[in-house]
Amino acid sequence: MVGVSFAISVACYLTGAIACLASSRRPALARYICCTAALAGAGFGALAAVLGILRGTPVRFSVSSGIPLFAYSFSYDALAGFFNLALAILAGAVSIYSFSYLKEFEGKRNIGFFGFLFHALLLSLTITFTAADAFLFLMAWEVMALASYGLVTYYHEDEETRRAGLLYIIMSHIDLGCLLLGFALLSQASGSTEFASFHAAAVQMSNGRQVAAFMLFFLGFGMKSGIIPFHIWLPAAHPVAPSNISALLSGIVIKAGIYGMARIFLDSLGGVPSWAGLLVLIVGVVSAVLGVLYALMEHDLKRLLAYHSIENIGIILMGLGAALIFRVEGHPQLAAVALIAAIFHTLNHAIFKCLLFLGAGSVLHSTGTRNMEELGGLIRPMPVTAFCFLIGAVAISGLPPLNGFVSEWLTYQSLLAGFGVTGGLTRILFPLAGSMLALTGALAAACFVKAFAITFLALPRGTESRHIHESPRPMLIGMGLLTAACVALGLGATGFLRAFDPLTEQLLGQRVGSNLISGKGLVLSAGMPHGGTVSTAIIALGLLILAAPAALLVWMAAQRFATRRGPSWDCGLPGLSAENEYTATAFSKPLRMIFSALYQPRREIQAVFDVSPYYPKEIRFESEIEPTFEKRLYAPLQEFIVRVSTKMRAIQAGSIHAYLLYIFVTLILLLFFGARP
Amino acid sequence: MLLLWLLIVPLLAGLLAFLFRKRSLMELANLTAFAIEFCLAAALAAQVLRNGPVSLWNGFFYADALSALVILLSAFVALACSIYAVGYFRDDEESGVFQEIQESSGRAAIDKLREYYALAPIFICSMILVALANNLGILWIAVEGTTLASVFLVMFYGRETSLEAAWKYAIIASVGLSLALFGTILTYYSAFRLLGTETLASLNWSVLAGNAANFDKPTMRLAFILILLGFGTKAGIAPMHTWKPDAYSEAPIPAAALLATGVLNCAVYALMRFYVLSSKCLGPQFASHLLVIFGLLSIGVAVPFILVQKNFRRLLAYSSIDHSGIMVLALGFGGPLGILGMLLHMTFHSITKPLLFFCAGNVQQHLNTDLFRKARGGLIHSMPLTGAAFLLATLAVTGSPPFSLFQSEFTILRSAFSAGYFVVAIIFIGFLVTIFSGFLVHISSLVLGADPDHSPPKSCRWKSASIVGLAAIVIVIGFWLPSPLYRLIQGAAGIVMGG
Amino acid sequence: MIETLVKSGMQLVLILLIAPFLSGMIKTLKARLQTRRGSDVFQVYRDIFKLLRKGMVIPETASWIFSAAPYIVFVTAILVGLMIPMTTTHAPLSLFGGVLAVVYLLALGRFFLALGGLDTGSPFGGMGSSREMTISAIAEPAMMLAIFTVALAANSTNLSEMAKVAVSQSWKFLAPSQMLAFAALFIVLIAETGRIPVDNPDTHLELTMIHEAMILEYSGPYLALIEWGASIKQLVLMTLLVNTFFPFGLSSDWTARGLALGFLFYIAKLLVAGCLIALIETSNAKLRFFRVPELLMIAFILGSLALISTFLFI
Amino acid sequence: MRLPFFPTPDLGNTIITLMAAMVLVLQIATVGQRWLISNIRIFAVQSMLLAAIAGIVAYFNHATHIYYVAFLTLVLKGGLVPWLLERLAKRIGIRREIEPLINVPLSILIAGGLTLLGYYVAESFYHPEETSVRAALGHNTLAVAIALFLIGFFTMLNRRKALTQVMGLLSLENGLFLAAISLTYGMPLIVELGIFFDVLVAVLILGILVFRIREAFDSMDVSKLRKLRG
Repeated sequence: MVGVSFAISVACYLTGAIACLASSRRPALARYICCTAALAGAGFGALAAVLGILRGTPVRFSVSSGIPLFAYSFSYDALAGFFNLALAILAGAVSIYSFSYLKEFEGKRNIGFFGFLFHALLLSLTITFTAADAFLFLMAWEVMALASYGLVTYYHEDEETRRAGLLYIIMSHIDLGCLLLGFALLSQASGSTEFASFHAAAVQMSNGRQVAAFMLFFLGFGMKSGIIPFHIWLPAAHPVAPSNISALLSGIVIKAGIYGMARIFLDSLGGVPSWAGLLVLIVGVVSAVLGVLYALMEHDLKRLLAYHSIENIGIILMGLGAALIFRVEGHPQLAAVALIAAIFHTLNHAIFKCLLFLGAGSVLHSTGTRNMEELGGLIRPMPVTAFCFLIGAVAISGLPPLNGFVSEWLTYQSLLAGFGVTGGLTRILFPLAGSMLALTGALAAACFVKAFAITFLALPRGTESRHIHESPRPMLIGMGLLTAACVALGLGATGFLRAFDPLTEQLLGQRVGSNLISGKGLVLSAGMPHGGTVSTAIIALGLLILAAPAALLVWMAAQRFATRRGPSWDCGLPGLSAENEYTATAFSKPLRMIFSALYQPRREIQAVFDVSPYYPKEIRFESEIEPTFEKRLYAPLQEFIVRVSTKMRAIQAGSIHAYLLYIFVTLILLLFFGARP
Repeated sequence: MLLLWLLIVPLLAGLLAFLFRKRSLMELANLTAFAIEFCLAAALAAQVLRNGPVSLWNGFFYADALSALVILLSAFVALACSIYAVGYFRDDEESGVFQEIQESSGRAAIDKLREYYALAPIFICSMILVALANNLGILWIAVEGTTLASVFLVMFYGRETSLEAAWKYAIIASVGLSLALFGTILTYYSAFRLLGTETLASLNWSVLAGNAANFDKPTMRLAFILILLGFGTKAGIAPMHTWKPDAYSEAPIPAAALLATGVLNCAVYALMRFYVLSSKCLGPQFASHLLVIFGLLSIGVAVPFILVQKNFRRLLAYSSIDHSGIMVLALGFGGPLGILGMLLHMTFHSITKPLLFFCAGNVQQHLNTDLFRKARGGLIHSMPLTGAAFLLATLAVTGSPPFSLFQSEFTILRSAFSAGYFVVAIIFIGFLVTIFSGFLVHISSLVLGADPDHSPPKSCRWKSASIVGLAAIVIVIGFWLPSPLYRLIQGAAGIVMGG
Repeated sequence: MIETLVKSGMQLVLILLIAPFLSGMIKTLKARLQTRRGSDVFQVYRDIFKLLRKGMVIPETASWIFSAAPYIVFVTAILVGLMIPMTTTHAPLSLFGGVLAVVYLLALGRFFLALGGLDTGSPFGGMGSSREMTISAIAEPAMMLAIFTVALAANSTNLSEMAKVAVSQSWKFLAPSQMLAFAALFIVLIAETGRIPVDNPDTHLELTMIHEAMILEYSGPYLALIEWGASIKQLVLMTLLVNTFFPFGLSSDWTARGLALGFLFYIAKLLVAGCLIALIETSNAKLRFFRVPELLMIAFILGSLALISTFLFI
Repeated sequence: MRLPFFPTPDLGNTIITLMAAMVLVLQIATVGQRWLISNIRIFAVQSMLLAAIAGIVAYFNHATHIYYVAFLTLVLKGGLVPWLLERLAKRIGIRREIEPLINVPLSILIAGGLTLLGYYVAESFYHPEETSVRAALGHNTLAVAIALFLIGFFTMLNRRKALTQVMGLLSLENGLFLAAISLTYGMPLIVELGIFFDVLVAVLILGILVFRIREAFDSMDVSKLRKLRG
């Protein structure tokens, strides 16, 4: 049953890809095929995922490729199920959204090719999550990268887009290189490329090889997920793609790295040493904090969201790192809780990040700009989009009672538990990581106050003249679905958590679902006696119940005096306009000053005076922060490579004498050193 | 008899070109000949698969799975090139390139065409002979024959740069082949000391391979070094690679594609034959180390030139250096996986590389330049098919999944780990990634971007057919390889393994 | 079920009534310390009552977010209040949300209040929101560290569990880790409740406001809800402080005697804490905004030291 | 007859070794030679000596097919090729001196070094325990052959003019010929014929190229062919 739904879903994507390409001459048809096929694929994908998660034991099947070395073998287990579920939800929402979103491409761009890449991306993701063979995995992995590259550079006429796309595909290829080496190492040990064979072989490997394998996989998967310091492609590439694609890229494509880590570290490598888990944890902390700090300084809406992806990957890695440490320290129950935190956050982040990108897409779609400084007041023309974006913002900030809170809460609980189970100074790291998680959460909240308020609230900053309208219904339905998912996964978290039992059983041999749920199935507990408890459902209920009397109080007052609308306080100088509003740059200024050591902000103020030096005619203000990693790490590296290459070109300077000399010298050296045994 | 026909058909096509006075007749002869040739090659492959090695004239001609594979690939490339050549030279004729030649050298367009249609079949004939010759001396002669035939193809356009390229090619290749001949003589000597003149009269590989274990070892060492340098020059292994960028960028596209695949295969084929003798005589270790060093060096040398490159045809040449390096490296890693990976690589490379050349050719003919700077990007707007195929071929040639070269590179990588070359493997992957980056940066800047308002080219059915057909094959073999072909490759691997 | 509701109702009344009292008391105390007469302790009740009977002016630029914010602030504060042990070790809703829920629910209120501040379109609102979010963000790690120190000792983030453990070994507040954590949390409390030296609750001078700037455009019942909510938040945080670090007097059950005794102790502790705050407010000047991070950094370091000492001195 | 200063007991081999040494001397003389025409003539003499060696090998080993080889060498390399080259040289009007890249004394020094290398490499082929004639002969002539090859190669490196590079190539192939003849008493005839044919075609093609280069560039200096770079 799982296999059949999976196969149908794959077939939908495959035929969708081909049909889209074939119909590229007829844009409307291509759009229709693209969205319908993707929706169908997502539907069957979701069915397969649910069945696969519930089933518990893996389903295996394989197809021949003509070369016995490479078999297309699949294994659908609970881990695959969760990632496929996230994929299916996102694919469904995005394809509904795209019904309208792609309409503006008609007649301007090649929708057929878009649809081909879109389906290729979905297909490769599905296969990535189910591949049971290193070869198939790598194939799907790179197809995913190539399809995303194609989609990122969809607006290839733009120089910035092309550069971003290249950066993306090059980094992707580097990570492919790391994975290739890693898998070759494992295959050499096991004599086969089947994932199933790795476990036994990896345990036997020498210490040095285990370290090498771990580092290669961590680098490879980490680059794909955008961990710091390998993140620079992410904020470049995600914003320039069409928004429905950005939603998929940030929502699920970077999660492929998380999938890989979970699969390899927990399954194939059979557990990694404690220091490795600690490394994952620390990288997670650094990515989370720096990610959100960079997000705060952005006023490009989509770049801001892209930086938040780095942050959330960091949070996921904290959970994963904790799981790895617990496992090696002999606490599989705790490891299971931490793993659930990580995977659940993966799912949650997929949903709300997709929602936010779709919201940003709607904004871009109707206003034509991603620059928050030009937006404002959109809540009036676009109320539904604003509401959906708000829910997404609350969810991503980890605020109760939505889903982001639940997974962060689980992460906190795992981190706190870590204090008790490790020895020495490393135990301190856990609560410190927890406090950094708190910092991250609070900064994320600050950032989303900015993102939402500057974009949707108060007065428009120069977009009044444009014809701004609410998005068409399919786009709203797409966002609405994800909004509902955020709420449902938040309030109904306890109902959902039992579904993780097959997953933890498979990877860690533990079923902790029942420990996590208490109090008539409404209360989430930390999985240990006397541990913390929380209930998002009751919190939501409490908020609603308590809001009633408050509303009554206000209503009673309103009965007596009419509520008036009046201008905001303007310090007595009438004419408060959009120019007086707080800007995104201004909003983040305190943090820019506080963390100036990180940002190295540079600002420039130029005043032009007309007559008196006290009354400037105009003031130009420029401010930018230093992109530390790009400037300090990547730019010099690139420069170095280009310089060395340019120097090396002297080899081929055109002189035939030099060319003959190379052969002559080689001959003499070989005769001298090689000819005599 | 099949073996003889394999040689006669292209030779005949070459001779016929001298007789014809009309372009269409020459084209027809060429196309028919290579269509037949391909069928013959397929028939040979089938026969070898079914009945084992085929030989003729008391073992003078000899075809085992390895030869059959190389012949099949050569015939395939030849067929693809002959289809493309029709469109290519018609375009040349229309755009007035031949006119210029006529003005400068006084040779009529039809003579120029005849030059190509006569030389290319002879060139291909000698490639087939390389694979068919059992006698190592004949093998050498055939390889030298490819050089002699192709020198004229390199200077086809008669420009100053073509002459320069042809001169460098001729001199370097001749020196290289002298080394190879020296190596062949020494191989003969090392066998001679054991077997004496009588049994050895024919210098047949099939005889030598059976007795190699008892050859004189110091002589064999020296011989293999010279052979490696010699045929390595022909294969374009660094530091003997320097003729490649020049020759590839000056020759007409079909000839360049033949050089980059057919000649490369022949040279590597010759290396493999000697590798078998050497590893039987000296053990695989000696050859392995040398091959790994040279292979890695070749890939490494290609890297900076691919990263900083102004001319897209030279870019392709460096890619060819890179791939010959990969093949040599794979041979050096050895073991069942290494050899299999190497032969897979050879097969996939031969199928993929012509596509890249054809795309480059289209672009060059359309824009009348081979410099990135002058092309100004945005080709996808004026030539969507070529542009898309160019990107596809770039990805395929740089070994990116889901294209087939990835399969061979993955196999080679596994063999590297099995052979214990860990550091080499890491450097190898590092080089490959860098090459991919360089390639993609250049080609994407050529294909993508804002529309520079080039006029759209006249559509040419022959060119489009060859590109679409090749692209389709490239995509399909990325996912699925016909099992007879795989069995042929496996058989060839068995031969190189010395089984 | 019923029992929980009754208990919640009782604590709800307690919260609603005590919170303005605490604010008023600190105000009065401050006035006395500054040798002013000041208003009496019930002035805050009167203010709220008065505001609830006034009409409202809502800025023209504002959307429904502006109107939603006061409810959310008020409701989250109350809900948090129900999760915290006040007179007994067992808070009515503590099963449904531990200390993490408390922190994040308060953050939810703040989130919407900041949105409300920006919704007005006035630069003051924006400035207030920006500063409020900044300070709360950098206060967060210190707060969490301090809370973790206690939570780790109790092995739970559930506040009732923490209180039970604290009561059973009440000598522990003398432990260095608890002292350090207390100091850290106290600094955070000052920052979170907008007290001098971080913010001045009494000022409306444009450039020094934080919290007040954010709510500048609120009037009438909305302002009442916000003010009330703010005082509840203050109460909640102070309760958290005094009851986790000085748990004496907390009744372990819901008997009348225990409750009465607990209540008396609780009021006494609040009084002491209020005095402390009044003293600090009187004896310090407001810090420059960009000095606040240094103060919070101190809190963070204290929190870290607290943590380290937990495992050094156990 | 037995000459005391040669270790080989066999007359044929003695003569071969002696002649090989002469060939080597001629090769070194080419390095020092400044005139193109003399260069071509030295090559002709060298080729004739090789033909003589082939004849001796054929005579002493009763290998008839080597007579053909000897004859072909004499005609082709000793006659036809030098004649062709000389004609070409006259036709494109080269009279002037060759300008080597490295000056003559140093070139000769390097040629000496290369000869030493040849002996060094060939030493490993010397099996003193194997007292057979062939072994000793192999050792010596192989050394000479390698030296010839290397010096020929060096000449190619050292000369600017296209034609002189062709000369280098030809003398390099003489080294090969010596090896083929003296080590193994000739390759199989068909191979030898093929090789001769190839050499002839190569010389023709290179000649055409030299001619075309001269036409296109007004110079034969190949060190000026430097347009194709990078």
